[in-house]
Amino acid sequence: MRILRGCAPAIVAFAMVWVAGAAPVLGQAAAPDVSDVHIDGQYGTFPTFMPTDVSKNGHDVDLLLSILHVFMIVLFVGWGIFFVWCLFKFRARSGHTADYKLVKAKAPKYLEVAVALFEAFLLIGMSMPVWARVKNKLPTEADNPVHIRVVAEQFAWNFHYPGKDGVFGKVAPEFVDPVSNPMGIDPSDPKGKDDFVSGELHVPVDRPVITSITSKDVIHSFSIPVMRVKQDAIPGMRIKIWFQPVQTGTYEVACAQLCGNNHYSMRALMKIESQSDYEAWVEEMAKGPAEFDEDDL
Amino acid sequence: MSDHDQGHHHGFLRTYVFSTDHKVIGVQYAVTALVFLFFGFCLMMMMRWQLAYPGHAIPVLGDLLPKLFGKDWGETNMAGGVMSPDLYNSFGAMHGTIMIFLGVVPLIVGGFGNYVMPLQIGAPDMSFPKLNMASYWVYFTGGVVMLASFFAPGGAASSGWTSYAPLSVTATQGQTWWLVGMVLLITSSLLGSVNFIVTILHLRAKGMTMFRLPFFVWAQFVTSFLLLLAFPPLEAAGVLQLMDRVAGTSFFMPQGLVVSGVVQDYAGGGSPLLWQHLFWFLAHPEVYVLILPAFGIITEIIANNTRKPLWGYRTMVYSVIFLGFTSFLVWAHHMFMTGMGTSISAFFATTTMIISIPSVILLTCLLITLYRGSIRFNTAMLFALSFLPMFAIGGLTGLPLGLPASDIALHDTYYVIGHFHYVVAPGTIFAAFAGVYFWFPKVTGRRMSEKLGKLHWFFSFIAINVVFMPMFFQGLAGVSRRLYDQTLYSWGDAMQGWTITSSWGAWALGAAQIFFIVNFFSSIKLGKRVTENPWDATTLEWSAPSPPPHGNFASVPTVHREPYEYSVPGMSTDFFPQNVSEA
Amino acid sequence: MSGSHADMSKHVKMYLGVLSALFVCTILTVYASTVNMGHATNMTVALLIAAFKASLVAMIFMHLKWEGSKIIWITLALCALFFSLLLFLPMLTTTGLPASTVYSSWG
Amino acid sequence: MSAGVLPYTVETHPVTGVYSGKLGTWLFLASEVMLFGGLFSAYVLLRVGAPEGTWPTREEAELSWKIGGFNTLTLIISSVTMVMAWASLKMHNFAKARIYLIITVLLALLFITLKLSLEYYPHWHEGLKPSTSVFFACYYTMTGLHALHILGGVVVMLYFIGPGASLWKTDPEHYTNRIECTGLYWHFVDLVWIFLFPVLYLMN
Repeated sequence: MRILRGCAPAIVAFAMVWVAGAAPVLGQAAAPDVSDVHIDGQYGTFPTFMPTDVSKNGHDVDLLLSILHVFMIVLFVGWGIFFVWCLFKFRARSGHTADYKLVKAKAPKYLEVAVALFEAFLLIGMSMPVWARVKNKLPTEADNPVHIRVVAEQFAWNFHYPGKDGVFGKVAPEFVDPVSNPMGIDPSDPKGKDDFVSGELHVPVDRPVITSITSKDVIHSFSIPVMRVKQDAIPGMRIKIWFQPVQTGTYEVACAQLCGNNHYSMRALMKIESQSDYEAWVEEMAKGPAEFDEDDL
Repeated sequence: MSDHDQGHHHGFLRTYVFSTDHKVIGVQYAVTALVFLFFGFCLMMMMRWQLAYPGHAIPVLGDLLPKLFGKDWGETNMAGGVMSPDLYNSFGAMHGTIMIFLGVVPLIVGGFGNYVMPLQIGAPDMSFPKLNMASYWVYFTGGVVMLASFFAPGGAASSGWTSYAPLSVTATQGQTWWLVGMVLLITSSLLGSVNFIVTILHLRAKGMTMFRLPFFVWAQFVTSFLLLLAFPPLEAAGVLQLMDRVAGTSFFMPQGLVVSGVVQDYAGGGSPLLWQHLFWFLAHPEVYVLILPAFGIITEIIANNTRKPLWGYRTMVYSVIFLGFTSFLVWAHHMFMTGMGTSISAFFATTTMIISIPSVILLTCLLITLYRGSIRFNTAMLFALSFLPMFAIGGLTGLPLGLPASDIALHDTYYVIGHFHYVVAPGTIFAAFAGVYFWFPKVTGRRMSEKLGKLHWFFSFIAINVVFMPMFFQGLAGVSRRLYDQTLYSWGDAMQGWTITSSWGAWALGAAQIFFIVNFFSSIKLGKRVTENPWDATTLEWSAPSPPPHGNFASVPTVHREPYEYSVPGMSTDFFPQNVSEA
Repeated sequence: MSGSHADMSKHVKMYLGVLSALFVCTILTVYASTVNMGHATNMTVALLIAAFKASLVAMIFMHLKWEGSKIIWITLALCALFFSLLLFLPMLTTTGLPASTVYSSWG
Repeated sequence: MSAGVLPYTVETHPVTGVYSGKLGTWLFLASEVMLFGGLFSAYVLLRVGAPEGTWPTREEAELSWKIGGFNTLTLIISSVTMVMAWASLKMHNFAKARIYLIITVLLALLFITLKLSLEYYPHWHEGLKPSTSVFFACYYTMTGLHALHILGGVVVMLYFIGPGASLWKTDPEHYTNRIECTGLYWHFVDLVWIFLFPVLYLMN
């Protein structure tokens, strides 16, 4: 403590720098909303900071995270109390000497085993089943899923819908036109006629959505925090994951993997709609965009 | 550094520049690495401005840098004093690369390892002194190449320190420089690690059995094996990426890439994941390359300043060996989001959970060492003690990232950044500071100022937590890492206050280093002179003069006992050096 | 391995023996590759012969047969283990996923 | 104290049972195994991942097993001459050892010459470049890195034939050890080729 008192002037000086720093912090707090679209949900709220969860599976991930953090805090606090107590109790002072004999303590061993067992439980009991269900066990056709192809590119998301027939048209890189045919849908494939590509992700509420994710150029990562969904979009691979929205509203899709200079702006909107709204939107979109369909006919 | 060199009629160049003396090379490594650390940190301090106040001109530097590097550079990279996204990305990539490969590893392995390890085992020098010199100069060249890459057309590498293909393959020329630099740095590490292993095995003084080695030497020994066996696959990967960039091959490029609407003319057939495998095969062991020598340093300091033997020395040695071995089995936990099946992700998650156990053991041993000690709070010890809780936070937050299911929410977010920075910054870098304060008297024959040192510690400790703690909150909120401007997203916007806090923490941390810089340079000339053993320590380096002459020891030491015999009952002093015989 | 003069002459004979064995194996592997035993078998045979040749070189020319140094063996064992991990684990990471995951072209 | 008095440059260490140079060489070779391991891993992953019919057949690859086979034999012989050079030194016959070293260098140069003139050069002109296919990328990278290793070995051997040979006069045992270490490296380079040959020339 004596040392800290000696440092008092410096601490005051430092504090002043900090107060000066806080002014712009306060000024900046209400950052302008860049998009004019209203985004639903709560973000960064104390104490978990986690965004609103609007998915069927998100709860599992959140539960695991909560248990983990409680576990971590308990361990750290318990451990920290002993640490600080040691520092105080065994500080060097006149009349106090260190004890050469090492303590024979069983407690750390038991604690070690307990921690290991708990980790094993987290892994086998929680993480693995959740992973298997969320990542690998796709819904069957009986669950009436929506199929969407997600194709990432620098710096946009393309959502390719199969249209009313529910079948995707053939795609190939040579048909790509950045403006009229970003997905490279084969114009001669009849199944592709009603396919359409959207820059916004529209999904119906309460139906499983199977997304098949790939990329045209570099590695991106398809991330929807409110859905607790994340999957790298890797060129040369088409990876399927699924999620099920449980609440309507407008949310955001982000890219989580560095993909170039505008990585930060690779944002798309996700609209979760009622079944009827969704169907109306599909109907509307399947009609157009007229440009390329008619040109090729 | 060694004014005891009289009698050796080497010129200035042979004595100070192209020296084969491990101590000179150690100091060269340490000083170069400290300069790189500071430079890497400066890059980050600039990035933190853009993060805190996106689109606002950087004060002072926003004017200065365009003037310094010319109008063209200014217009492309800093129009109106605002950092461009390209510049942001290349600073980000170079911050990571410089901190890890040019800063921390050369400091704790090249610097402390080279200087302290031969002294601790009672050796006159490293086994291959010329190789040692070559290792430093290859590292130096690698560093120069990395720095030069900032002036390559299109700027320095900008694909992250991980350089994931295909982004890195299609990136600007700076990436090629980066690869060449990496190949040089890897070569340097390989030369160094061969030298370390042979030295530790062959040049131990008489009586210095493996289980009488100071823990620091064990840490360096295991680290050298990691460098030796994990680095070459990255060198291979570097060569492959160089081929992709220069010879137009497609090791990492699958068929049908369409960049900006243009179908790329590649043979195809490559795999982007191949790069990640080869990269993480190195980069996970690399984490332990960063942390094990740090553990070694703080173990020395904690044993010395608790004035009692280490609790569980052998357990710690076995743990560190086990850690090193297991670190080769966990690499794909960085790749959970690349589309991985349940069984293989379970495998890597299991190995990840297993590897946490020896880390906990190491921490526990050090904690119990404090129990019934007589703790001296000097600057070195303060830094070493802060390592413990900081590493604990870093380690614990690894758990949610190591479990695939919770990783879904946290992968590639600020949580990851917070996690590994807690391990490396208040962890390893604090350990490195502790080492500087601890061994400075040995190197210069003078002590650093305790008062400035404590100020340095106090403000660094507060500031570094202000920098990194908010990152966990941001990560949980879902903010992706490597974003030039996170306010575009609702969650990023909501967390912007924390970003600003974090930035101010970073600048405060920078300011706190002034204490260190002043202390460091003034103490070289003005510090209090010390004798050979200012800390009343037991290990062999303290039996050599400060600074040790060429050849290290006046007479070849013989070792009689374990490394940390403090407070032995019935002795007049509370330390019993390894080289002092019973009589 | 430090031998006397007579020892060395013995060694020299052995080296020549190994040389002829390596020659024969090289011819054998070329011949084996022309016989169609099915793709997998052909590969296995070629790799087995190569492994045999390599072990001859390592054991005799590199004196591993007489190498008593534990640290060298430990290093090589670690090396062999990590080498095989590096060879096989990357291939396994996509197992358990649908076959359609990895594709060569867009289709 | 100078580097010259460091222990175990010549005599073997009682615990490890080797002298420092040999231990260092083996450690270096271990890292080399991992270096080529990375390349082989890349090869395997790309080959296994290659869709049906995209990996070239032996005819399409246009690599002649005759040249490859001949080069294999060249390297094998050079390995024998290398080990004979060391054996001659052990029998204190420096002149013979030097001749063996020279033959080894000549064989190495023959290998490189054949590789350049009959393989790299004509292939390149036929348009078979590294960018042609993943197979050729692997082929050029792996054999190219191997060829660089051969050139490195040649430089080391030339040093020991020329300026480095003076060590024989002052410290013959040390010189013999250095040749042994060079030999270890050289056999390793041979060993890599023993795998490269079937993998690249025969297994398509």
